[in-house]
Amino acid sequence: MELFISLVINGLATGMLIFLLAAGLTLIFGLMSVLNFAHGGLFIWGAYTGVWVFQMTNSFTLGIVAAILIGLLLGLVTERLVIRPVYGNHMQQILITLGFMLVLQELIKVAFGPDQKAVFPPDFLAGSFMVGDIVLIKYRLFIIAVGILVFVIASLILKKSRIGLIVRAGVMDKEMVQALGINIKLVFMLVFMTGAGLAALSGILHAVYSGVIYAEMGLEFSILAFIVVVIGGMGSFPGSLFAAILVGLAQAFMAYYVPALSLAVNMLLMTIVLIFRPQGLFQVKG
Amino acid sequence: MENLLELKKVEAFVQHYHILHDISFEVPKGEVTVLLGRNGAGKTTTLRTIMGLNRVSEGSISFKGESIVGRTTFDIANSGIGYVPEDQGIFGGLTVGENLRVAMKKEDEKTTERLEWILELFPDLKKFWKKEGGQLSGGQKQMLSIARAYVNENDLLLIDEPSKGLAPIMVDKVTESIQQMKEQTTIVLVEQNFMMASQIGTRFYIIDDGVTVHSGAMDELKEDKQSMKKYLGIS
Amino acid sequence: GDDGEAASGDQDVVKVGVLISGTGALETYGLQTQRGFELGIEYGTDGTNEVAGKKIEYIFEDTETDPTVARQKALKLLEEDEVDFLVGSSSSGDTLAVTPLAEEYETIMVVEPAAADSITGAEYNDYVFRTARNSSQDAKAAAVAVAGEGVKIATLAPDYSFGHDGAKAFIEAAEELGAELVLEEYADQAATDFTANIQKIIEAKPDYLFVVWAGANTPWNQIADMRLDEQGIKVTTGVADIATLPSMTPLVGMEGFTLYYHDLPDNEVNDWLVEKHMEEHDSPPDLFTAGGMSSALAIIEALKQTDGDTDGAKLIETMEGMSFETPKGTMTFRPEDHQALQEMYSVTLEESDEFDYPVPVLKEVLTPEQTAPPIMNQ
Amino acid sequence: MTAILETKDLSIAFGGHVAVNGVTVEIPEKKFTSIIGPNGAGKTTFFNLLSGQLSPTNGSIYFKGEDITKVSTTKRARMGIGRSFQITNVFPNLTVLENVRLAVQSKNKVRYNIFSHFKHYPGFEKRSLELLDIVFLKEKANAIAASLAHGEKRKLEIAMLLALETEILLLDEPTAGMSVEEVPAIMDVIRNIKDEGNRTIVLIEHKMDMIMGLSDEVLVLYHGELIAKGTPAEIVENETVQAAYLGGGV
Amino acid sequence: MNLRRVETSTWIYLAISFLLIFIPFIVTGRSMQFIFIQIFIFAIFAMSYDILLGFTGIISFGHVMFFGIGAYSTAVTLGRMDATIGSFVLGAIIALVIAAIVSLIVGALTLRLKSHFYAMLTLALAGLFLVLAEKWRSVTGGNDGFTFSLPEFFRDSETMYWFSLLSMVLIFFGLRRFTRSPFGRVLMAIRENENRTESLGFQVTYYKVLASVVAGVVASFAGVLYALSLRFVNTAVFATDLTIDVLLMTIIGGVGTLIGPIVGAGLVEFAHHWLSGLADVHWIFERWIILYGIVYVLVVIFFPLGIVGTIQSKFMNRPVRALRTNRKSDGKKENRKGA
Ligand SMILES: Nc1ncnc2c1ncn2[C@@H]1O[C@H](COP(=O)(O)OP(=O)(O)OP(=O)(O)O)[C@@H](O)[C@H]1O
Ligand SMILES: Nc1ncnc2c1ncn2[C@@H]1O[C@H](COP(=O)(O)OP(=O)(O)OP(=O)(O)O)[C@@H](O)[C@H]1O
Ligand SMILES: [Mg+2]
Ligand SMILES: [Mg+2]
Repeated sequence: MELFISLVINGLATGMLIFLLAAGLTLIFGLMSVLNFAHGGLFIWGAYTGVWVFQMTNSFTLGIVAAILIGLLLGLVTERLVIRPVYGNHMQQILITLGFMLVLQELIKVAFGPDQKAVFPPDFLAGSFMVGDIVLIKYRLFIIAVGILVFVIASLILKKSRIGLIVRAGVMDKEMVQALGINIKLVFMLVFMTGAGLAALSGILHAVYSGVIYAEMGLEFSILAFIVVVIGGMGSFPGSLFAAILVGLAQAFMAYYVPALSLAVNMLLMTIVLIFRPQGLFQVKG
Repeated sequence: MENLLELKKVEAFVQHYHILHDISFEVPKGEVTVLLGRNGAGKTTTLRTIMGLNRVSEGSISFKGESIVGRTTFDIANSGIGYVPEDQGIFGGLTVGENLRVAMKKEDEKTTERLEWILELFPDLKKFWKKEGGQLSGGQKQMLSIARAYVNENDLLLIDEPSKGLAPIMVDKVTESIQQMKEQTTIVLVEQNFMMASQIGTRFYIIDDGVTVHSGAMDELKEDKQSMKKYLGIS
Repeated sequence: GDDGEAASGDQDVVKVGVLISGTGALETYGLQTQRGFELGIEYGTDGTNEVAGKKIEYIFEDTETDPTVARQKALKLLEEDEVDFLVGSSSSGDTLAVTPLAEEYETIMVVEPAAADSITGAEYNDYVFRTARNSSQDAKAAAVAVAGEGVKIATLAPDYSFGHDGAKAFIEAAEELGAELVLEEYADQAATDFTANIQKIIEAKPDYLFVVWAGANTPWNQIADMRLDEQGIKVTTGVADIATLPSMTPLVGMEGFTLYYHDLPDNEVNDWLVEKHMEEHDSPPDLFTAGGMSSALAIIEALKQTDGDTDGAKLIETMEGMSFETPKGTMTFRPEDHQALQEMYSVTLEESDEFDYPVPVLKEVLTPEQTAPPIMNQ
Repeated sequence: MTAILETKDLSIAFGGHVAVNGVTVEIPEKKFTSIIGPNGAGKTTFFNLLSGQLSPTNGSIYFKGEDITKVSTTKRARMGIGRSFQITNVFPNLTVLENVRLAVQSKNKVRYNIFSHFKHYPGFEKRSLELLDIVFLKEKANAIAASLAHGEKRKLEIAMLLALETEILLLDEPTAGMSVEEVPAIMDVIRNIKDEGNRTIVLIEHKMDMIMGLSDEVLVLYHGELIAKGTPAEIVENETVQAAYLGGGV
Repeated sequence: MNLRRVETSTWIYLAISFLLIFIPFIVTGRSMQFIFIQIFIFAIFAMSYDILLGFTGIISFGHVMFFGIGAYSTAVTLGRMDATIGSFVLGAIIALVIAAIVSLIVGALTLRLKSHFYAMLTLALAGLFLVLAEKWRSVTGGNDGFTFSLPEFFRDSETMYWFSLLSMVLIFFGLRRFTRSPFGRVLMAIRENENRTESLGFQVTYYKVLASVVAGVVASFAGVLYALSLRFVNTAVFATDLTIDVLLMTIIGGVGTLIGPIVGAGLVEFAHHWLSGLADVHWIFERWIILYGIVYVLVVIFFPLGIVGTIQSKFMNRPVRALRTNRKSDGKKENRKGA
C-alpha cells in the first residue's frame, strides 16, 4: 500500500511538472493553433535565467520571477520575429520554430557555457518528511500545488473572458477579425507571451526538480510536452492535465513493474491514443 | 452634401498584381451607393482596399474627411466601418452566438436591442444559436455575416453581394433590412442582383477592369439601356 | 583543424591527429582531452616538442559527437595530413566509426577517453591502443571499493549499453569478491523520476547500492530524498568530472571510486600537470585531462623506443606490454587487448572548505592489477 | 420514364437537428430536375448524401436500381455521379488548367500510371482547354486558381464537373455570385448539356428564372422534407411554396 | 512547362551528373570524396522526404526510421556474413523489403491521422525503433554500435563515390518521372485539397500509401548507402536529429522540386564543413548551428519556396505552389476538421 501511494504521489508530481510544461504549449496551440517547437528553447531559457538569478540572489521567488520575465521577453521576440510571418500555416510553423529552437539552444551555451549546472531546491522546499512509511518529498508537493494553481487560473481566464473567442476567431480568419475592429496582432502577441512565460516558469521549476540543467534538455522535454498535448487532445487544458498525469503515473508504475518498457512508455501511450482516438482523449472544438 | 467616403484615383495591388487602376467615387452620407461590374472587375478588391486589406500604391481614400490610406484594418474598422465580405468570413469553429459576440464592440443596451432586431429578421440564427458557423447552410452563413455587421453601430457599411445564395424570400428580407439600416447608416453595396440593387441603390458606379467607368443616379441607369448593355451585359 | 604547430612536410616530423568532441553534448570532455594532450606533449618532450630527433606536430579535429563527421575528419587526418597517430575520441560511437580506418591505414590509434568495452573487445583491432580506462575497469574499481564476503549489493544503471556494460562488469567483479547480488535495476536514461526504481531498491534491502551514471539527469537528489541511508543502504558510485560534483552534494559521505581527481595521484607527472594547468588555464585539470596527457605520453614513449620509427607493425610490437609514466602513475598496455592497465582511486566524498561542492578524498589507491578488466577480444 | 437515382426515406440528423427528413424521391433519367427551398432546407445536405460526402442516419439511395448507400464518394464518382460544390472547392495552388486536367485524367481512368510522363497525354490538355473555353475561362488557363475572382472560381467548378462527363450532374448553385451578364451564358452551357439529352441534371438554385427556363421537374424541400413536386408552372402556383420560399417581391 | 523545356532541363541535369563523374579525378582525397558521398546519400534521403512533404503534403517526423532500417539491415547482414557482394545485395533487399512493409503500415495510418497528428505518430514510431535498436543489443550492439567490413568492391573510395552518384542520379530521374506521371499529379492534388481529389474519383488512400512506400523505400536505400559509407552503424541512424537535418535540407533547397533537396543537401553539408572549419577564425563558428538556425529561419520567412523553388518561380515563371498555401483557406480547413 505504501508503495502504491508513493508511486501515485510521485507519478502525480511528475505529471504536474509535465503539465506545467505542456500548459504553455496547449495555450499557444489551443488558442492560436500555432505549433511551437521552440517551446523547449523558451523552457531552457527560463531554467537557466531563473537558476542564475536564484543562485545570485539566493531567492527562489526572484528566480521564478526572473524566469517568467525572460519568458515573456523571449516570447515577445519569438512572436515578432519568427511566428508572426507564419500564422495559419502549420507546415511553416513547424519548420521555422524548429530552426529557432536550434538557435535558442545554442545561444544558451554562448550565454551560460556548455557545462551542465547543478541546482538545489531552496531550503524551505528541500528534503522530505515521512508520513508513516511513506516518504513525501517536499518539492514534489510544491509542484503539485503550483500545477493545480496554474490549471485553475488558466481555466478561469479562458472561461470568463472574450479573449479566447477572439483568438480562436483570429486563427480561423485573421482578416475578418481585424475587419471587426480587433487588433489581433496585439492579442496574438500577448497570448504567445503568456504561453512563453508558462514555458519559462516550468523551466525553472523543472530545473530545481531534476537538480541539473543542460542546454539539450529543451528539445528533449518539448517532445514530451508535445506528446502530452497530443494525448490530451490538442488545445484542451483539462486534456493536457489529464494526459500529463496519465503519463506521469504510467512512467512511475512502468518504471516499477515493467522497467523494460519504461523507455518507451510515452511513445507507446501516444501511439495507442493516436491510433484509437486520433483527436486525443479530450476533444475540443475549433 | 457631405461625402462620408471618397476615393480618388486609387490604384491598388493584390500581392504583386496590379488590380485596381483608377477607382474614384464618392459616397454621400445617408445614401446607398452601389458598385456594379462583371466578374473579376475589381469590386471586391475595391471594398477590401477600403478596409485596408490591400496595398494602395496611388491615390487617396478619405473617410469622414480623413485619409485612411496606410492605416491598419482594425483601426479603419474602429473608425466606424462595418464589412460583410464576399466569402462571408464566418468563423467556422465558433458557434453562431460566438460569431456575434466576437463582433460586438460593446455589450450595452443598444447593442442588445439591435441584436434582438437582427434575430427577428433572421430567425434561423436564433434557432441555430449554438451551432458552429461552419455547419450552417450557405444562406444561413450569409445571414450571419450580415448580422455580424449590423450588431455594431457603424457609420458606413460595406456589403459584398448580400443576396448571393439566398432564397428569394430571404432576398426580400435582406433588401428590407438594408432599407431599414440606411436610415441610420451609409451603405456601399456590391450586388449582382440588379433587381435588388436598383431597389435600394440611390447612386451607382460601374467598375470595369479596375477602373470606375461610369456613374450616375440609380434611377437613370434603369432607363439607360445603352450603358446597361455596354457595362453590365443586361438587355 | 587546429594546428598545434606549424606544419612542415619534411621527414623529421611525426604528426598526430587528435579527434575530440569540440561541440555537442560532450564538448567539455573534448576540451579536457585537448588540454591534457597539449600538456602531455610539452611534458614528454621537455618543452622541445621533439622526440628521437623528430618534431611532433598535432592537429585537433572536432567530431561534433557525430560518427559521420568523426569518420570524415579521421579520413582528412589520415589522407591530407598524413598523420602517424590518431588519438580520440570523446564518444564511443565516434571512436568505433574510426577504429577500422586505423587498421586500414595501418596507423596506431590511441583511444582516449572513450570507454566502451567493445573498443578493446568485440571490435578490437591490432592498431587500437587505449589509454582510457574501460567500463569494466570502472566497475572493478567500484567492486574493490565496497564488495566483500557476504555483502549484499544492488545496482542502478541507465538503460543502455554504457549502463548495462558497467553494471554487468561490476556484478561479476563483486561476486568474485564474494558479494551477493540482490537487485539489478535499470532506469530510463532520460527519466527525471527515479523514485520507482529507488523504491524497489529499498525493498531489496542491499548493503550497498552501486550506481553507474553518466549524463545530465542524475538520481542523486532523489536518492537523498528517499533516505536510503536511513534504511541502511550505502550508495557507491564513480566520481566524474568537476562540473558534476555540485550535483553530488546529496551523496556526501559516500564511498566510491574515481579514475582521476587532481589531488589524488601522488606522483611527479601529476604534480607537474596540476601546477602547469593551474598556471595556463587557471583551474585544476579535470577527469579526462590526465587521460589526454597519458595518450600523448604513450605516443612519446613509443617513439622513444622505436627511435622515431612510425611504422605501424613496429609500433604495435613496441607498444604491446609497454609501460609509461602518466599522471595516473605507471600505465601498461596489456598485450592481449591493448588496454592500458592503470591506477584507480577508491575515495570518500567529503565536504570541502575550499569549494562549495563536495570533493573526493583518497581512501586507497587501487593498483592496475586490482582493477584489471577481463580480456574481451577473444 | 425510369429513375436513375432513387432515395427511400432518406434522413440525416446532426445532433438533434434533422436536416433531411424522410425524403423519398425518384430522379428521372435524362431529365432536368431542380431542387428549391429556403436557406437551410437541406438541399446541399441532400446532395452530400447523394454524392457520398455524408452518410445517412436512415434510408437508402439507389443508383440504377443498385443500392449505393454504403458506397464511398470515390466509387460513386466513378459510377457516374459528379457534383459541383456550393462553396468553391478547387485546388487553390494549382493552375486553372491543372485543375481541369486532373478531372479529365480521372475521366480517362489514367489513375495509377507512375511510369509515363503526364505530357504523354496531350489530349488531356486539349480537352481541358476546350472545357475552359466553354465556361469563358480560357485566358485564365495559366493563372493560379486561388487568384481567381469569386465568379471565375464558380466557372472553374463547372468546367471540372463537365470534364468528368458523368451521367448525373449535381449542380449546387452554380451561378451564385456570377455576374448578370454571364449567368445567361452559363445557363446556355447547362442548357446545351440538357439538350444533348443524354445526361441527368439535378440543379439547386435560387434564381427562379433559371429554374423556370430549364427544369422538367422541380422538387421543393422545406425543413428537410419534400413538400412539393411538379412542373415549374405547378410549383410557382403552389401556395405553400409561395409562402415559404418565393415571397412576394421578386 | 512545355515539353521542350522539360527536355532542356533533363539535358542540363544529365550534363551536371556527367561532370560529377570526374570529381574523384580532381578531388583525390578520400575525406573530400567522403563529403561528396554523404551529400549524395543525404540528397537521396531528402528527395524521399520531398515525396512526402513536397508532393503529397504529409509531414513526418519519423522518416529517419526508414533510413535506420536501411542502415541496420545492411550492417547486420554484412556484419554476420562474409563481406561479399552477395551479402550486400541480400542486406539491401532485406532493407528495402522491411522498409516497404513498415512504410505500408505507417502510410496506412495517414488515413486516420491528419497533419500534425500524423507527424507526432511517426515521431513516436521512430522513437520506438530507436528504443528497439538500443535494447536489442545482441543484434545491434546497443547505442555504441558496431563496425563491419565491406565487400571488396566498395572498399575503394572512388567506387563508393561513383556508386552513390549513380544511385542518386537514377533515383532522381526515377522520382522525377514518378512525380510527373499522372500518378504524381494526383499526389499534388491530394496535397492541395484531399476531399476534392476524392470527389474527382481518385482513391486517395492508395495514393497516399503508395507515396509513403516509395518515400520509405528510397529513404531505406539512403540508409543502406550510409552504412556502407561509414562501415559502422549505431543508434544515431534512428535519431530525430537526422529527420530534422533532412527536413532542413529539403526546405532550404525547395520543397516539391526534387532538385531542391539535392541542392539543399549539398549546401547544408558544405556549409557545415566550412563553417565549423572556421572555428579558429572566430569562436562564433564553433557555434555554427546558430548561424545555420538563423539562415534557416530567414529562408522559411523570405524564401518559403527554398532556393530552387524561388528561382523557378522568379525566373522560369512557373506557378508558385508548394508551401505557399492560401492562409485564409488553411485556417478554414482547420475549422472543418474541428467540426
Ligand atoms: N490574390 C490574387 N492574386 C491575383 N489576382 C487576384 C487575386 N485576387 C483577385 N485577383 C484578380 O483581381 C481581379 C478582381 O477581382 P475581384 O475579386 O475584385 O473581382 P469582383 O469584381 O469582385 O468579381 P466577382 O463578381 O466575381 O466577385 C480578378 O481578375 C482576379 O482574378
Ligand atoms: N455538418 C453539419 N453539421 C450540423 N448541421 C449541419 C451540417 N451541415 C448542414 N447542417 C444543417 O442542416 C441544415 C441544412 O443545411 P443545407 O446546407 O443542406 O441547406 P441548404 O438547403 O443547402 O441551404 P442554402 O440554400 O442556404 O445553401 C442547416 O440548418 C444546417 O445548419
Ligand atoms: Mg467579388
Ligand atoms: Mg446549400
